[in-house]
Amino acid sequence: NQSESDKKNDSEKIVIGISMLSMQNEFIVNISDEMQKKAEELGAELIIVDAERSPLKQIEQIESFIAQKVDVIILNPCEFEASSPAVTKALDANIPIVNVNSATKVQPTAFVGSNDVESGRIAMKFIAEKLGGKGNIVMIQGLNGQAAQIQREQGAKEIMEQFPGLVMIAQQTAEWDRAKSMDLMQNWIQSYGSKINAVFAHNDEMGLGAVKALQDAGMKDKVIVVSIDAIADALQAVKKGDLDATVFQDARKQGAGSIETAFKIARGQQFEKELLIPFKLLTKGDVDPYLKLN
Amino acid sequence: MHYINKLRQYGILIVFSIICLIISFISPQFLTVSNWTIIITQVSINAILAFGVTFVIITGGIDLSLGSIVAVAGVSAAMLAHPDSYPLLVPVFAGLFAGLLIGAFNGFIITKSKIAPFIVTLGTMTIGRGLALILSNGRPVSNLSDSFVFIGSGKILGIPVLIIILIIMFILCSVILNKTILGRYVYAVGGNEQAARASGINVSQVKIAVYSISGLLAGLAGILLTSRITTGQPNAGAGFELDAIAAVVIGGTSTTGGKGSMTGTLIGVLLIGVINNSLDLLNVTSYYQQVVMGIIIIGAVVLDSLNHKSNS
Amino acid sequence: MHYINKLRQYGILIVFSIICLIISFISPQFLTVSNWTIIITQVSINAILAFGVTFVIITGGIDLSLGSIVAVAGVSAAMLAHPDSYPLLVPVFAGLFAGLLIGAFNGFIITKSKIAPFIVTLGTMTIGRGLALILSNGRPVSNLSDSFVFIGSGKILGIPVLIIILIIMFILCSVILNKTILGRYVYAVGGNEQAARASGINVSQVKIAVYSISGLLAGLAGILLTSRITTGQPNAGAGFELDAIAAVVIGGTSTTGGKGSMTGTLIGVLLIGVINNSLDLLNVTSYYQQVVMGIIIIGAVVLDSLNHKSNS
Amino acid sequence: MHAATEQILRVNRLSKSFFGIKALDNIHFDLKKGEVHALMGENGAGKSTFMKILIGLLKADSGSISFNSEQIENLDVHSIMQKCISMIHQEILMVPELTVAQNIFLGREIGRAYLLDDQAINQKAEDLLQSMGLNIKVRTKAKHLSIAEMQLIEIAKAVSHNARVIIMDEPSSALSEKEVEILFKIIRDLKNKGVSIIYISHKMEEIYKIADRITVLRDGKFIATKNTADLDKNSLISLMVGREIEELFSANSLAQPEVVLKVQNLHKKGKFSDINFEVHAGEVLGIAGLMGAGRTEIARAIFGLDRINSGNIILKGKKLTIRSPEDAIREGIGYVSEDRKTLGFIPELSVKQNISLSSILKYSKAWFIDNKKEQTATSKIAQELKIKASGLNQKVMNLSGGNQQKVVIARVLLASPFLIILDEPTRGIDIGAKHEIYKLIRQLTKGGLAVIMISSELPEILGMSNRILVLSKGKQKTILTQKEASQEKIMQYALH
Ligand SMILES: Nc1ncnc2c1ncn2[C@@H]1O[C@H](COP(=O)(O)OP(=O)(O)OP(=O)(O)O)[C@@H](O)[C@H]1O
Ligand SMILES: Nc1ncnc2c1ncn2[C@@H]1O[C@H](COP(=O)(O)OP(=O)(O)OP(=O)(O)O)[C@@H](O)[C@H]1O
Ligand SMILES: [Mg+2]
Ligand SMILES: [Mg+2]
Repeated sequence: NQSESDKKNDSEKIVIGISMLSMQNEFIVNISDEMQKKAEELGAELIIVDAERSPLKQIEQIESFIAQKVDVIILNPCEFEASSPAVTKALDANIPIVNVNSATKVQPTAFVGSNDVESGRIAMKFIAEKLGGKGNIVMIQGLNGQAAQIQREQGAKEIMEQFPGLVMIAQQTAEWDRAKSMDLMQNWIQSYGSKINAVFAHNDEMGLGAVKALQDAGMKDKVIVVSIDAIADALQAVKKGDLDATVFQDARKQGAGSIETAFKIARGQQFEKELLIPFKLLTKGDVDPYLKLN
Repeated sequence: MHYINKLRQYGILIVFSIICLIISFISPQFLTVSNWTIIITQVSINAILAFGVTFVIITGGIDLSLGSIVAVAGVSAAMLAHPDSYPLLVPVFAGLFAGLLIGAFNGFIITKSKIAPFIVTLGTMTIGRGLALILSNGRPVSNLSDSFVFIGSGKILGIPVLIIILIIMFILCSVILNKTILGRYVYAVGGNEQAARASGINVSQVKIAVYSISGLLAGLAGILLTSRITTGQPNAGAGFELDAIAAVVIGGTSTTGGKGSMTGTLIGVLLIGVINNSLDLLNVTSYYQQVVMGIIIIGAVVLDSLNHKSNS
Repeated sequence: MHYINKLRQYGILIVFSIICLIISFISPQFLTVSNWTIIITQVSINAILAFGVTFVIITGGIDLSLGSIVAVAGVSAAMLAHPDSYPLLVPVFAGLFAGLLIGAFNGFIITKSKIAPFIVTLGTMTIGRGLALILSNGRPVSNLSDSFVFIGSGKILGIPVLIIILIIMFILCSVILNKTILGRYVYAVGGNEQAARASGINVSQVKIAVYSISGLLAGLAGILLTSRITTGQPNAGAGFELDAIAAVVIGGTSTTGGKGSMTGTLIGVLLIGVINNSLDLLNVTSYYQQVVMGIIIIGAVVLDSLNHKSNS
Repeated sequence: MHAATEQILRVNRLSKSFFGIKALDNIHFDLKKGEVHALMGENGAGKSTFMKILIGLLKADSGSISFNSEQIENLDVHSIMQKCISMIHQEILMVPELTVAQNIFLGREIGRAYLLDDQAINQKAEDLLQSMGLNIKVRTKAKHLSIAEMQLIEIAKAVSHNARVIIMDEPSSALSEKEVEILFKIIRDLKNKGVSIIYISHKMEEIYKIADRITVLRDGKFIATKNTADLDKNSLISLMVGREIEELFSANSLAQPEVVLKVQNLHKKGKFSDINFEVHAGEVLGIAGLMGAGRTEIARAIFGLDRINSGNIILKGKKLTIRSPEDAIREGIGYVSEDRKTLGFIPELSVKQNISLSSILKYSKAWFIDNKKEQTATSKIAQELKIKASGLNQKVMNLSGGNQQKVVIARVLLASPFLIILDEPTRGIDIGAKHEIYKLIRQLTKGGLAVIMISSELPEILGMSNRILVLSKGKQKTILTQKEASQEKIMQYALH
C-alpha cells in the first residue's frame, strides 16, 4: 500500500531505521555488523538503535523513525506479541517494515529470519539421538516469558513427546547468563549428580556455563550439552569437544538479507516476502568452516 | 527572597531549558509538535510511576517494587481484557487493585516491622515478578479487546489518551501533595518523623497511604503499558523503578525525605525523555548513548546544585 | 548487658541458622562439604561486592554502579589476559585500577557537588555500562590465559581460590572497619556527619575513600567473575548492585548510615546464597522460586527485627 | 578576680552573611589569657555563627582572627583544634553508635600505624571522666545517654583537647543545678591553668557567677565589651535587648477549683513509680528534680510517646487510655518537648505549616487545606507569641533557637489543649524571649489552661509554679506550694 511517489530513484540515498533487540547480545551484534557491511556495499544510510530488550522502547523507536520519515524500517522484535504495535504503526504510516531474526504477530512487509521453535526441535532431536531416546534431561531456560525462551522450550518439548524415554528432571531459568547457568548447574549436580544425562541450554552462554560446571565436577564426559546460537566461544568449545553441539543461526545471512530486502522494497524492486534462513546443527566434525567466518 | 527561593527550586527547569535549546539547534526535528507528542507519549508511563514514588521518597522511603507491580497489574488486566469477556472497567479495576494491594502490603510491612523500605520493596519486587510469571504461566497474555488497546494508543480530539492521562495524573498528584492534609503530612513525616508523630500525626497511616498510592499508580502504569504493547508481559517493567526514582531525584526531591515537588519530578521525567529522544534523533551509537546519558544526568544535577550555591 | 547486645546484633545469625536447619531436614544434600563449597564459591563475588558497599552504606551513601564496574573491570582485564600477551599481574591490575578509578570518580563528584549518591552512582552505572560495551565492541572478550582462568576456578590445597580470596577480603575489610582510624571515621560520618566535621574529620576524604574501596572491590569482583566464566562480558554484572545492597541490609546495616558490620554482611550474603542453592536443590519451580525468595528475605528481616524488640 | 592581661585571641572586623543576610557585621573581640569571657545576645544575634568561624567550621566573608598574634582565619577545623581552640557546640554533636570513649577521642584516635588502640582510648577516657568527677561508663554507646549526660561528655571532650582557648556555646542548657556546679568547677580549674574560656549562656545567674568580662552582640553587630563587675543585670539586659525589661516573673494566677488532670499510681518499670498528682485549671504545676530523675519520662508517658505499665490518667474526670500523641492531642493534652530538634519541629516546613500541623483538620474542608483559614489562624498566634521570622513562609530550620521554640509552643497551643506540658520550655532561649514565654504562660493560665512545667532552672520553677512536685530517682518526694518552696528545700528533696 505504498504509493509510487514514495519510491526512491537510484540516485537518492536510502535511509533505513533499525531497532535491534539488544546490542549487548553477541549474536544480535553480529547481525547488526552484517547489516552495516551490506549497507556500505549498497550505499544505504542506517540509523541503528538498541531496544534493550524492551518492547515498549521498541515501539517508541519505531514512532521516532516514523517522525523522522525514514524510507524503510527493519525490526528485530523483542517479543512476538508486544512488538506487534510497532509493525502496525509503521504500516499505518505507510513505511515498509522488515522483521529480522524473529517474527511478530502482525505480518510485516517482509520477514527475514528463522523459526525459533525449530531450533529447539533440532537441539532436542540431537540429544534424543545421542541418548538413544532414553535418559534424564535438564533444561536451562532463557529469561522467563521472552519469545525465544518460550519457543525454544516449545520445540524441545515437542520432540520429547515423541520419545517417552526422555525425562525432564529439572528446568530452571538462568536468564541467558553464563555465570547464573554455572551456579544452577552446580546446584543440580549436587542434587541429581550422575542422574543427569543431558543438558539443553536455550543459548550458548548458558550452555558454556553448564559445561564449565560439569568440567569442574569432572562429569563432562558423561553428560551431553547442547545449546543454540553458535557464537564464537561456542564454536571453539564444540571444536574442543567441550560442547557437544550448537545450533547455528546464520547472523550473516539474516543481517545482509534484511538489508537487501529493505533496499529492494525502497527501490520498488521485486522482493521475497518471506526469506527463511534455516538453522543448522553443528557438531565437532563440521565447525571448522564456521570458525573461519568469525 | 521568596521569589528567589521559587526560582532556586526550579533550577533544574533552567538546566532543562538550556539542554532543549542546545538540542534544537543541532536537530531541526526536535522542536516540532509531532516530536514533542512522541516525547510526551514516551515518558507518560515513567512519569506516572515517578509521580507515585515521589510521595514515597518525600516521606524518606523508597519503592523498588514498581517494575514488578507494572508486570503483575499488566498481566492481571490483560487476562480480563480479552474481547467479549468483560466490560472495560473490569480489567482496569483489576490492574489498579493489584497495584494498590501490593503497595498497601509494602506499607503495612514497613510500618509494622520497622524494616528498611529498601529491603521490603526489594522483597516484593522479587515476589511480584514471580506472581506475574505464575499468573501468566510464563507466557505473554495477548488477544486484548479494542477498547482496552485504545487506552494506550487511541486519541481523543487528536490528543493521545496517554498524554491526557498523564496530565490528569500530574494535576491530581500535585493537588494531593500541595493542597491536601495528606500532602502536608507526607512532608512532615519525611522532614522529621518523630516530630510528626509528636504532633499527633498517625505516621503509620501516612506511610501506608504513600506506598498504596505508589502501588496504585504503578498499577495504572501497568495497564497503560499492557495496552500500548497490546499484551500483558510477565517480564515487563524490569528496571522501571530505577528510571522513575532517577527522574524524581533529578527533579530535586531529596532521597532523605522532607523535600520535593511534583513539578520537579515532571521536569526530571521530561529531561530523561528528551535526552533519550534526541540521542536517537542525532543517531548517536547505542553504546555511546549510555555514556552520554549518564554524563548529562550527572551534569544536569551538578549544574543545578551549582545554581543553588551561587544563589546562596 | 554487653553480651545481650552482641547477641542482638547477630540476630540475623540466629534466623540464618534456623533456616539452614530447616533446609537440612528437607534436603539431605544440603549439609555436605561439597555443597557448602559450592555455596561459598557461588556467593564469593556477591560477597566481595557487598563488603565494599558496606563501607559506603555505613557512611549513609549508596553505590549503584557496582554492576557496571564489574563489567568494565572484567572486560578491561580480559582484553589484557589473552595467553602469551602480558604477565598475570597486568590484567589483574588493570581490572582493579578501572574499578578504583570509577569508584574515586563517584566519591569525587559526590563530595564536590553535594549531589545525592543515588543519582551520581546511577549516572556512573549508565556510563560504565556504555564504556564496557565500547571497550569490548559489544562482544564477549574470550580466549583467556590459563593463569588468569586459574583465579576463578583453580584450587590451592584443595580449597577453591575464590574461597581463599573471599576469606582474605572478609578479614581485610573487617579489620579496616573495626580496627583502623578510617573505619572509625566511616561510622562517625554515617552516624552524624556534622559531629564528624566538628571533630576535625575530613569528611570528603572519608567519602572518597569509601567509594574508592567499593569501586576497587567491584573491580576485583569483575576480575573474579571474568575468570570464573572464562570470558569478559560487557553485559555482566547487571543487577549485581541490588543483590549486594540487599545482602548488606539483610545483614543489619542501616541504609541511613552509622550502623552495620562486616559479619552481618557476610551472613546476609550467605543467607541469599543458601536460599538460592536450596531452591535449586529442592527443584522449586522457577516462578515460585522468586516468590519464595522474596518471602524468605522479608521474613528473615522481620524475624530479626522482632527478635530485637523482644530483647529491648 | 584573676588578673588576666595577656591577650591570646584577637578578632577584627569580622563579617559573615547567609543568603545575603548579614549574620555578623564588623565584629571586634579580644580574649585574655586565663579569663572567662561571656558572649551575650538574643537568639539569632550571631553568637554561634561567630564561634563556628573561630573554630574554622564556617568561613568568614571578611575580617581577621589572630591567635597569639598569628593569623588563623584560613585554617581548617582540624588544624585549629590541634593548635589552639576547642569547642562545645550548642547542638549536641555525638555519633550515636559510637561509645562514650570513642566519641571523646573522635578525630584524634590513639593508635599505631592506622590501627586503633581502643584499650588505650577507653583508659584515657575513664581517667578523664574520673578527674572531672563524672560517673558515666565509657563503653556505653552514646545513643543510650540522656541529653544531660551527652552534654557532660561534650564538655569532657572539649576539655580533653588541652586547648588554650575553649569555646562553650550554651554548655549548661541541658544541665540541672548539680551538673552546672561540676561544670563551674571545671571552668575554675581551667582558668587556674591559664586557659581562656568563651562562655555563651542565656542564664543570667551563671554569667554573674563565672564571667570576668562580657561582650554583647545584637543583630550581628558588636555592642560592647565590659567587665562583669561594671555591668549590672538590668544594663546588661538593655544592652542585649535594646530596651528595658520589667520584672521577669509576674504574680501567678490562682488555681481554679476544676481538676483538669489527675494522675494515679503511674508506674513504668525502671523509670518511675507511685506518681500521684492533680493539676487544676489555671495552675502551673512545676516538676523539679535532678537529671535522670524521670521527669521527661512522666511527661512522655502522659502524652502517649511511651507506654506505662500501670496507673490511671484522668483528664477532666474521664479516664483515658492514651496510645499515641494522636490520642493525647485529641483529648486535649499538649506537649512541648525538651528535645525540640527531634520532637519539636519539621525543619523543612515553613513557620505556618509547623504551627498548623497538629490542628490542620480545623483549617481544612474535606481533606483540602483552607489556605486562608490556615494563614489567619497561624499569623494571629505567631503575632501573639512574637515569633520573629522573615515571614510565615520561612522555613523553621532557618530560625534562631528561641523562635523555633516559640513555633513549637504555637503549634501546641493552636490545637486548643486543656493541659500543656512544657519540658524545659526556655532551654537555650534568650532573656527577652524567656520573658515573653513566661508572660505567655501567665496569660494562658488566666484563660483557664492547666500547665505542667518541667525545668532544671530553679528560679524559673520557683517563679512560675503554683505548686512544685519534686522527683528523685523516679519517685515522687513531695509537692510544695509556692510559699513553702525554696531552692534549698527543693534540692534537699531532689538529692534525697
Ligand atoms: N546555616 C545557616 N544558614 C542560614 N542562616 C543561618 C545559618 N546559620 C545561622 N543563620 C542565621 O544567622 C543568624 C545568627 O545565628 P546564630 O545561630 O549565630 O545565633 P545565636 O546568637 O547563636 O542564637 P541562639 O542564642 O539562638 O543560639 C540567625 O539569623 C540565623 O537564622
Ligand atoms: N535513650 C535512652 N536510653 C536509655 N536510657 C535513657 C535514655 N534516655 C534517658 N534514659 C535514662 O532514663 C532516665 C530518666 O530520663 P531523663 O534523663 O529524661 O529524666 P529527666 O528527669 O527528665 O532528666 P532531664 O533533666 O535530663 O530531662 C535516666 O536514668 C536516663 O539515663
Ligand atoms: Mg547559638
Ligand atoms: Mg528531661
